[in-house]
Amino acid sequence: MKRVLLAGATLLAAGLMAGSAQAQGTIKIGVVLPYSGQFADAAKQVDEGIKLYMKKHGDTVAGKKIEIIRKDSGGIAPPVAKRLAEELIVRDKVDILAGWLLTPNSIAGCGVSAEAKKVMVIMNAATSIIVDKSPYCTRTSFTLPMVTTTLGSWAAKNGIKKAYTMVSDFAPGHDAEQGFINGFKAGGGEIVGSVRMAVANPDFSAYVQRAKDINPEAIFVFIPGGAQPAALGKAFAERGIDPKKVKILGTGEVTDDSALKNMGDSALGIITAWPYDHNLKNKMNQDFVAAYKKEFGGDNPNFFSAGGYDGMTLIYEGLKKTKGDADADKLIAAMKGTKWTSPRGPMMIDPETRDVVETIYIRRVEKVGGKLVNVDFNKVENVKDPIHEAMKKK
Amino acid sequence: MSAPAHIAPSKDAIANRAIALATRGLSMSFGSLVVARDIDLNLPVGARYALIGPNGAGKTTLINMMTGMLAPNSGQIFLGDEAITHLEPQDRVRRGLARTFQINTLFAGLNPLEAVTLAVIERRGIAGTFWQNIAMHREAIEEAHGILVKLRLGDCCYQPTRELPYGRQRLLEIALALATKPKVLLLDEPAAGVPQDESGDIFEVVASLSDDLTLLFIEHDMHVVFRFASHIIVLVGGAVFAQGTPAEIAADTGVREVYLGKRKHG
Amino acid sequence: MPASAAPSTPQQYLQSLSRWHPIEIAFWLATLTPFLLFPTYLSLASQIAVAALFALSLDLILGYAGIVSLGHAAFFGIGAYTAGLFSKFVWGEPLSGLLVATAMAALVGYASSFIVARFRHLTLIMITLGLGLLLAEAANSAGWLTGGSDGLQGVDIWPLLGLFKFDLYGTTAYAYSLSVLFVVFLMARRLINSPFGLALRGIRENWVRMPAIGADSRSHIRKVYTISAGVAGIAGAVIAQTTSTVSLEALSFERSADVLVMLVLGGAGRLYGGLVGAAIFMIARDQFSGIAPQFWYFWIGILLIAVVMLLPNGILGGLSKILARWRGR
Amino acid sequence: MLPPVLGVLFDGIAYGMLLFLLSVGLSVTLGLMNFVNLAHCAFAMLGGYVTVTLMNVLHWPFFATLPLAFLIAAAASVAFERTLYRRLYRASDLDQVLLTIGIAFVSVAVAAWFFGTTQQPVDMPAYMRGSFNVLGLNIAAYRLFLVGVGVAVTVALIGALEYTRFGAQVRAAVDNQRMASGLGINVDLTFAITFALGSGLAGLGGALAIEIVGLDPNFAFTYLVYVLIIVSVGGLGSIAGSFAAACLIGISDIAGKYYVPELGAFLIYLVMVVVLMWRPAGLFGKR
Repeated sequence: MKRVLLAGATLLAAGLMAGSAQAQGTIKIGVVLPYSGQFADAAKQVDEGIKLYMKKHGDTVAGKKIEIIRKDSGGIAPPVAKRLAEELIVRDKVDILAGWLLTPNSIAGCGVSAEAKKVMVIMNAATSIIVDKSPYCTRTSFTLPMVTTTLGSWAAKNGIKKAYTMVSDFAPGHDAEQGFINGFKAGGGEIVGSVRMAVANPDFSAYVQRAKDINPEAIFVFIPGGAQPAALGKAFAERGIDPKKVKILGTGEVTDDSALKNMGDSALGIITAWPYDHNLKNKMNQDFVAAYKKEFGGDNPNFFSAGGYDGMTLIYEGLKKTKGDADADKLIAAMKGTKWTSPRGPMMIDPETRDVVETIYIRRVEKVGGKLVNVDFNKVENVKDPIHEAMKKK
Repeated sequence: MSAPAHIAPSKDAIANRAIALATRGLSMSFGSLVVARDIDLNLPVGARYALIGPNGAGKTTLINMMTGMLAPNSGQIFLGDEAITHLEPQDRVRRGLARTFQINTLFAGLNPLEAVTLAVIERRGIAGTFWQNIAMHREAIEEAHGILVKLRLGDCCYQPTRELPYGRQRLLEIALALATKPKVLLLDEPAAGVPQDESGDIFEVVASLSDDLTLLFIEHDMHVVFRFASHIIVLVGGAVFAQGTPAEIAADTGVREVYLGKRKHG
Repeated sequence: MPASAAPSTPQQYLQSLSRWHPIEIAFWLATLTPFLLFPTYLSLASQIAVAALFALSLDLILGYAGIVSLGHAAFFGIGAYTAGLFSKFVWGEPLSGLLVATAMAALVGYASSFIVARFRHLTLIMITLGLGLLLAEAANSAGWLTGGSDGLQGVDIWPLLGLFKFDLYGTTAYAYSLSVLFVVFLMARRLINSPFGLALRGIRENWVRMPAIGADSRSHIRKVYTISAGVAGIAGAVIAQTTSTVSLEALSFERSADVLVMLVLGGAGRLYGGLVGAAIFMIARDQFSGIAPQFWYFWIGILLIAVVMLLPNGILGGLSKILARWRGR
Repeated sequence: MLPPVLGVLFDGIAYGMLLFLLSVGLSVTLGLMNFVNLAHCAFAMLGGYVTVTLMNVLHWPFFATLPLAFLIAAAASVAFERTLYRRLYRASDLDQVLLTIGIAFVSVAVAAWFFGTTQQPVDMPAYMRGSFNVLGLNIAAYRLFLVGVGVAVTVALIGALEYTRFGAQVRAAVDNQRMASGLGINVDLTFAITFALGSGLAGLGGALAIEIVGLDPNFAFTYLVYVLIIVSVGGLGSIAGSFAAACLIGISDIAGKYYVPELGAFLIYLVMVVVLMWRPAGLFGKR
């Protein structure tokens, strides 16, 4: 046992030395993501967004060298995420915390950000309340209610009167459901039924059959990305629910590239709201997509990559304003109100809430050049998080 | 075969002694195989009974029923005056009915001192004590050690059970049962598998047990049976075929024909 | 070992079995070294201590009574949620929260022990697994209480003893978890060397013989299961208090499986098995994932395979066998 | 018109068959050989990747890949059996758990290394994607196919293990190795073949499962719990038991989600716990 401890000790000591050898002109960014486990793929894409930005814009900003230190939180594990954040600060002496894919981990990270006074940039986690947990926390992804409330009011405005909702039975699902219902009802729509589906759920046939029995005009769905969207899409096709007749509304995970590949033509006609797609027709995005594909072996970037890319944009822009000073109070002040143009369009950090303000696109799955793509046909600009907006009014 | 046994129990021998263990109409079958047929037995206090019979006669099954490891289909079991038919095995042990096993059923990773101490503390009702070191319970430990010394296991009582010679393990079987302070002890072939020259040692130990202890043992070696038993019960096909003193059994032609004549067991 | 001790009476012999070995003292002294040598690793050390505590609780039932559970996270989670909710709704004083959490986990452990004591082998494993998963699903459904999958919000832990804040460096956290671990370890050690501990070893060594010596194994199992659940609850409460976070992950199957792996890795049925296993597993994981965040699974897998092949019965089991052989030569 | 409950039954059985095909191999290795193989789903994952690779790289049709998914998983398992597993046949369950969890960990990392962490696409033939209408019931083509394969595998396995010489040899070798080798049975070979059979079936199950549940490196762990549920509820070593358990679990899961979605997540575990408390050895278990 002793020997093992000693061996461990030498290893650890080596790590310590590396940590303390810090150059003066360096700004360290600690990235916490679930690089292994169930969410590994998403983490990889956020990480690629970060890498691509640094490749394009270099690793120095405002005279400081940017160094990234990556930590694996391995799935939903707030104690681990919190410990990693603490270690990044006390051992690696990072100046900024970034990454953050999962809500519970992000909330744990916020505790560290607030206590250590370090800016924390959320590049994906989409629960509204996270940014309230630390005065130094900001976000470059989106919030679920931004997307689903927008979709709900769009649906009500565009002739859909009655809708059925299907969401995964966990907190993000509940947020998505509530957001959609709020937007839809505010526009005069009526909810004819709702179901919350088990989170660990390989087979959707029973839920889809239930929806089909009600035969609604439209079905709103929210499920986590990964294996489930394809399974759900197939279940729709199998049950003979044709998106061209019954409108299927969802968030972007449902028609993510890998999901579309698995669903095949059965996905045609699904309508989703989302802040980003590789198919967006602006010059900046086309360059971004081309560079991404070149760099990472042919796959298209998605909203994870965009979150990572824009997170780095925000950090660079903030540091430019503070002239390389990463002091949390100065940096977060500089980030507030920052506007920039991203592959997904114009972006801003709301000076009041530190949350992101952006365009939400309404897209439909269509076949373009033999491939299934999300074609945007409508958009709502300057969308703010509706939960924070409601809180402001109170 | 519900006919009365060939020889009635010699009533005068047991009439004036209390009954330690009795069964009434004990019957059991596995499907169509009848393993116990209407067994009535009376074991007087302090008796030394041998239970004999050909393989498959239901001897071990009878012990299993008496100790509660098998449930009879019908019939009753009495320990002294108390009906114990529906008690859990451990509750029968606590009332004074102990057994040993034909195939060693020991605590391989414990040493004899630990194993016998375990049985002693269970009997004393202190086995649930988790806040005191076991060494605090000196009386229990010395009692266990005393049993081991008595059974000639004193010199190997710190050696893990799995490393003990086979004959010693058979003695440990008995030591574990004795540690429960039984009134009635059922020994299932105590010398099974022990070379013949050593099996005498085991029965010497058995014979030296207190006179108050009622014994029932299964044994195939007729020399041993006739030497140590005060009474013999012959079980055939799950039923009591005969019972009586060794002399009576030896003289019985029925037993000779059915059992002794046909099978000589070594 | 027994022969070399040459005790004069059986009582002294049994006493000698529970004597402190110099290696044990060295082990506990070594647990203090992070304070001096690795001050930036205290958060990790604290979480190792919690994992060790959890593994110790599993060892009580698995290693000493032979009850394999794949749902032990249920009690870890109950401890964590109770401690978190206590801090949210009553007050944030950690020691009282720890006691309440322990009692709650032990209470649920006692209730479920009536089911657990009836089964053995695969059936038992699957029933513990099933009960654990049911509880995890229930916690997800009861979002009004638990915060669902976002985790419990509003956990607020006061400074320890009113003096020591749970800080970024993890100094207080490690001091707290290590003290709790040590106290619980002392109690577990006493339990193992008690009459009850002997009865548990009896159950592990021979389930069939126990009733024949008058032992009611089921009541022993109910008791140890309750104790083990309480200890798991302590572990859960400590992680909740030291990190101020509680989430569904505390109840997850992964946590149950991880603790089993840690215990078996270290060596089940040995007091230090869970401690050593937890330390090696967590340090290895931390180091491997530092090298390759995406592929540390590979190296952990290789580590497990190598240990099974080279050191059967866990690291401690294998080492003691090798040591015995080496001494015998 | 048939009542919708029949549709629920059909979907339940089809889902059950998916679980059955994933788990029947474990029933063989755990039930017959008493080997706790928690890497079972790693072999299923291997089968899945074989199918995906053959389809996407070499453009094989889906059905042609299935035999290879079986064979390659079986072959790989023999390599493991010869080098690692066989040394632990007599070790404790816990050591077997540690070894096989280790192998599963390694398999996850290796799969992520070679295939990346993304979901693997499969392009099913169009006629497998749709469904047809039987008297008002919606019967999905692929599900019907799954039921067919499930029944065929059950019949073939029961036939092979209970009515052939090989089956008798397996049982003899498991009951008493020494006696079996005394009778001239090659115990080593029998074990290797049994193991290959179990893992091959896992590979086949993995390949068939992709269309419904998808495939990523985490597959080796994601379905482990389901597989253990089927095997324990069915009873160790009983093929018919696994089949019955899979139907029971599948139907109760689908029916639960359809009729009482609030209980959707609980039902599978609830059914397992209740069945095991009622019959601790499982539906068809002997011990």
